[in-house]
Amino acid sequence: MADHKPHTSHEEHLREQHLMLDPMPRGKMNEMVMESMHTTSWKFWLVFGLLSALVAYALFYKWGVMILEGLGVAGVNRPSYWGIFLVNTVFWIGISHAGTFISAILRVFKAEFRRPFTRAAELMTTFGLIQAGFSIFMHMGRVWLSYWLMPIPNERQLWPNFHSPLSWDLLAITTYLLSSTMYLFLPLIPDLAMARDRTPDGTWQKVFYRVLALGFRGTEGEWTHLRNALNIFAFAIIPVMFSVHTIVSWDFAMATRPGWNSTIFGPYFVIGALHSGMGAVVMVLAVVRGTMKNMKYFIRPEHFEAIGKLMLIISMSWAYFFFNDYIVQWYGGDKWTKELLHWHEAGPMGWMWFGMLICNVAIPWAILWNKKWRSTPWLIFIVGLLINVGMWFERYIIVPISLTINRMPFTWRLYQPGIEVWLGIGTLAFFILLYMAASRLIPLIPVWEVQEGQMAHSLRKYGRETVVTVSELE
Amino acid sequence: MTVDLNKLHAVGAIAEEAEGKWGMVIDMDLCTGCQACVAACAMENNIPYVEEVDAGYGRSMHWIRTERFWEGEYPEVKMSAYQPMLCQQCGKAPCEPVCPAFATVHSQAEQINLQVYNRCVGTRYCANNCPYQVRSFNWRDYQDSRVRPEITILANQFNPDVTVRRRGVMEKCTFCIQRIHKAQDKAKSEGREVEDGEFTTACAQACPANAITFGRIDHPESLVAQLARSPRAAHHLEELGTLPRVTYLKEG
Amino acid sequence: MAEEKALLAVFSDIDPAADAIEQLRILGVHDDCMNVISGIPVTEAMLGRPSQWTNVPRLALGGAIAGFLVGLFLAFITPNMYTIMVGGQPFTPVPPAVIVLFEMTMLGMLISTFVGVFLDSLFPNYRPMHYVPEISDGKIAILIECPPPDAQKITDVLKKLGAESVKEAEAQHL
Amino acid sequence: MVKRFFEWVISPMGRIAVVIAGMFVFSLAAFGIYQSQQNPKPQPIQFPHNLHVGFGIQCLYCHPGASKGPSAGLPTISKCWGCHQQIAKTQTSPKLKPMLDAMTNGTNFVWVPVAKVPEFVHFNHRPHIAAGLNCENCHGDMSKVEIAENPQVMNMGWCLNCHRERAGDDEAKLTKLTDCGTCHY
Repeated sequence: MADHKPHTSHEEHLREQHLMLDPMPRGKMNEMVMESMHTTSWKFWLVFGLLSALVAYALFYKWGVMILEGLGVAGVNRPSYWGIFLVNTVFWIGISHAGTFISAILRVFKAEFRRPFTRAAELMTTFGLIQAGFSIFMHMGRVWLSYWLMPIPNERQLWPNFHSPLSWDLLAITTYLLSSTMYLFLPLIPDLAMARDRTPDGTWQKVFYRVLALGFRGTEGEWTHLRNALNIFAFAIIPVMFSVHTIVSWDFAMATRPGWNSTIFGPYFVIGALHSGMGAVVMVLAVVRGTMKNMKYFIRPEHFEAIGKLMLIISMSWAYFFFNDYIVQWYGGDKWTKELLHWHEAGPMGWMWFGMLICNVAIPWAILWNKKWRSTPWLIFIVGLLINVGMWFERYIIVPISLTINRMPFTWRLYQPGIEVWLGIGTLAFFILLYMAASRLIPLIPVWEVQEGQMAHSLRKYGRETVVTVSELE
Repeated sequence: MTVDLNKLHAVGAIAEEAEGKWGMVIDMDLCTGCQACVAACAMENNIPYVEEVDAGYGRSMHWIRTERFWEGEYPEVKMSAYQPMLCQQCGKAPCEPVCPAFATVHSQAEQINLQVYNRCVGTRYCANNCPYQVRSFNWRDYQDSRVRPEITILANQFNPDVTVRRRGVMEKCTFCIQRIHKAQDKAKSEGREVEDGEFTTACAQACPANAITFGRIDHPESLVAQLARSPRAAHHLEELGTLPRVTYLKEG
Repeated sequence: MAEEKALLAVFSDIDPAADAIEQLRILGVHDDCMNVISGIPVTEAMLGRPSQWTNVPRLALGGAIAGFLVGLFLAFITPNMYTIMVGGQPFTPVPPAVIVLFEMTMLGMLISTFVGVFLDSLFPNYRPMHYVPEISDGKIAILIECPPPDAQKITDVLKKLGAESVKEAEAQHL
Repeated sequence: MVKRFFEWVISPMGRIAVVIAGMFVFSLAAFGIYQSQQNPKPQPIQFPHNLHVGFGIQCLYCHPGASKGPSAGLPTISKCWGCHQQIAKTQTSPKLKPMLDAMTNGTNFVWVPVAKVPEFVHFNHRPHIAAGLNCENCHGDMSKVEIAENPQVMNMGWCLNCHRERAGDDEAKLTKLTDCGTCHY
């Protein structure tokens, strides 16, 4: 764009394709990001209002009803003691994995395409974990006593039972929620300072940014501390992320239920989490690009293309782990497990099992192999949506459908969801609502990271070809 | 520092677990499936009356149930024996370690499984992990007369020795621990040990066919221990290694 | 401090700023009396500045150790405060303890890293500070503390080196 | 220093800190007031325990259940009447008028229990008396209180402390006394 050097058409093409090679004066870029936050149409407020009403009704009102009346208003029953609540918990924790994957793993491996959307992904982590927390608290019979699960000193010397996978889960999810929130906030500080500098005095936004920017100026010391901290976070949060979903899978794998007691569940769940998480990231990016001002500059087809490749790889890994889990259980020949596998495929919910395979494997493989298709935002949005539906089916099959079959045939009974459908919709609405609110309050694009990347990238001629080079800033 | 495993009850407890203290023998040859045990248990232990809709949806809350199975297709149906199913009071219970709040624990004094209602937060993990599916969850406030006015008249028949549970709490068979305590208290006040047959559980007491026998399984001369040594004796899902305290006598 | 005078020189790019730092050093301004303020993390090497000291990694290590100790307490001490038998398992089984130790170590480390940034950068800090908002638009500012007699000389040198503006720094509310 | 502190106080974070500190102090004060203002529960008759114990009446005379079973029991009006009908003051004292009225009308009055355990705790007086405990170990010295109050916070930690102390090094006794099933079922 604002470039004065003469360049060949090949270079121009590269610039057009790559955000990192298309630098813009930094003042202008800041302006664009601020503008994207402040440009809000009536449609936004309409959706915002509708979602608020939905959250108030489906999440808080319905949950209140459930707390007062007991879990009887939900569909959970004798063999399926865990219903959609746990499905949603696993689902939302899965969604939250994308944020860490993108911002930590890609940061560690210096994958440059991550730069414009790390924050969008990190926001998903935090907001997804909040929904997972809601889901797991809804699931509890006496939620007002949930603080007993926390290690709090007490006069009875009764502490949580660390034999229980749920206790590990609680520690892991708390760790993950806290660390991902801190990891979201740290790189946000410079951008909040930028927003503070560009907000006129006397507005409430100024106060908001001033408080949150903590007085950040950008001195050498501040940058050094921040960069060191981000490095530590990027490396340390990866094992935390893996541990979280592995431990969630152990909630199932450590149990005596047929079909659950599987050693492959840990990695299988982690890959599944990344699968749905990447799908969700792509959906969010497509929506942000389509609805927010100036976002077409930041989020380009190259990003969808890069995530599409990752999604394809993850989809293949998921299929591998699924097959691994399936064939071992099937070949093992335990009569209850065989009964369960038959129930999955040929039972009344068999359509869900096949739907899962179509959404998670067939459709991604059919579409994502093509570079042009996976660069098309609306198409990859649909793929991401279907992957999320498929992954939700997967969790539904693992939780309530597998619970139908146990070692006491007398108790077998199909699960029919009740109020938890509303509550699930409520968490989804709350997730979108939080995201919408965040998109108007904090810069969705990590401006300083994009600017840093643009500074580090250059074009260089080698022989007859101009290639992209990246310098090591750190 | 050396850790005395016996002091930590780690080694000693496991060896002891294999034996148990209280035990039950159910003779499937004698069981007629009359459900007297189910009714007696409900009366003794304040088990809520779950309405038709909930019961039909798999939420009946009985601590003991009579399972019945049949073989073959409709007119040529062969009924197999009735199988009363209750908490097996496992020595190594899968339900216990999974509770994050220590609400279901192993009583070291009585060698049975306990459900501590007031500690339960309702994660329902124990019920999921119970291979026998004998735990029942209070889905609603079935016994609160403010919620269900029709229960008010039933409130007078509550057993004062057993807690009345409220919504969101898991519960299960306790081997009538209130009766155990009562008998032990009486024996202690008289300065003696509890005698075999001095008391029994509600289900065993109510069984018209005497199919259920309860007593000290660790006293070799007690009736329940003698029956448990029968060649017909079998344990449910023994392959899981749960060390059940309830012995079934097979047909034959 | 009263006799020191603070100057704020604003540059539009890295190169003149780096030159200016070099010149200032020749003029006898010590590295400790200079500070560079920028909107993106410009490294010390680019500007020819000595590398900055940071306590964040040490604090992270300390937090990890503290977290590990908390984990030890939770996994091995608390079960013995009220011994409850579950499932015939020992009171302090090692494999689950590893999970508790791992999570608490990570939590301690990450919280102390986060707090470390606050401690090291003196956050939050809402006092008036030397700053110009243009920095977030790509300018690079050098903050110089010098004795008042030198101020004019330094200003002239910096102007010559391409500084967009050199003025006495005013502490302002951010 | 003072000026800097003042500047910090008027900054946003400082204001938040002041508000939090204020709320903290306020809640502490409210809690303290609440704790110190709890009056003994009103009884149908303001029964003076110190007076009766002073006459040499044993606890078990009015609460005989304590040595026999779970509940110590609260005396019925006829038990009061057994002694009070022989006391002339019963007819004249305005404080005893409710008893006189109840006796002449054939009604009863209901004492308000002060030392109550929650319904999910099965407390049995008998083993505690049999173990050599005296009433005042838990209920306080009644010869010093006028209207009965619960001197203890009767929570599980308090129960357990005593159980652990009394079990001492006896493993079997400790197992029995700290077993969840001893009180909760």
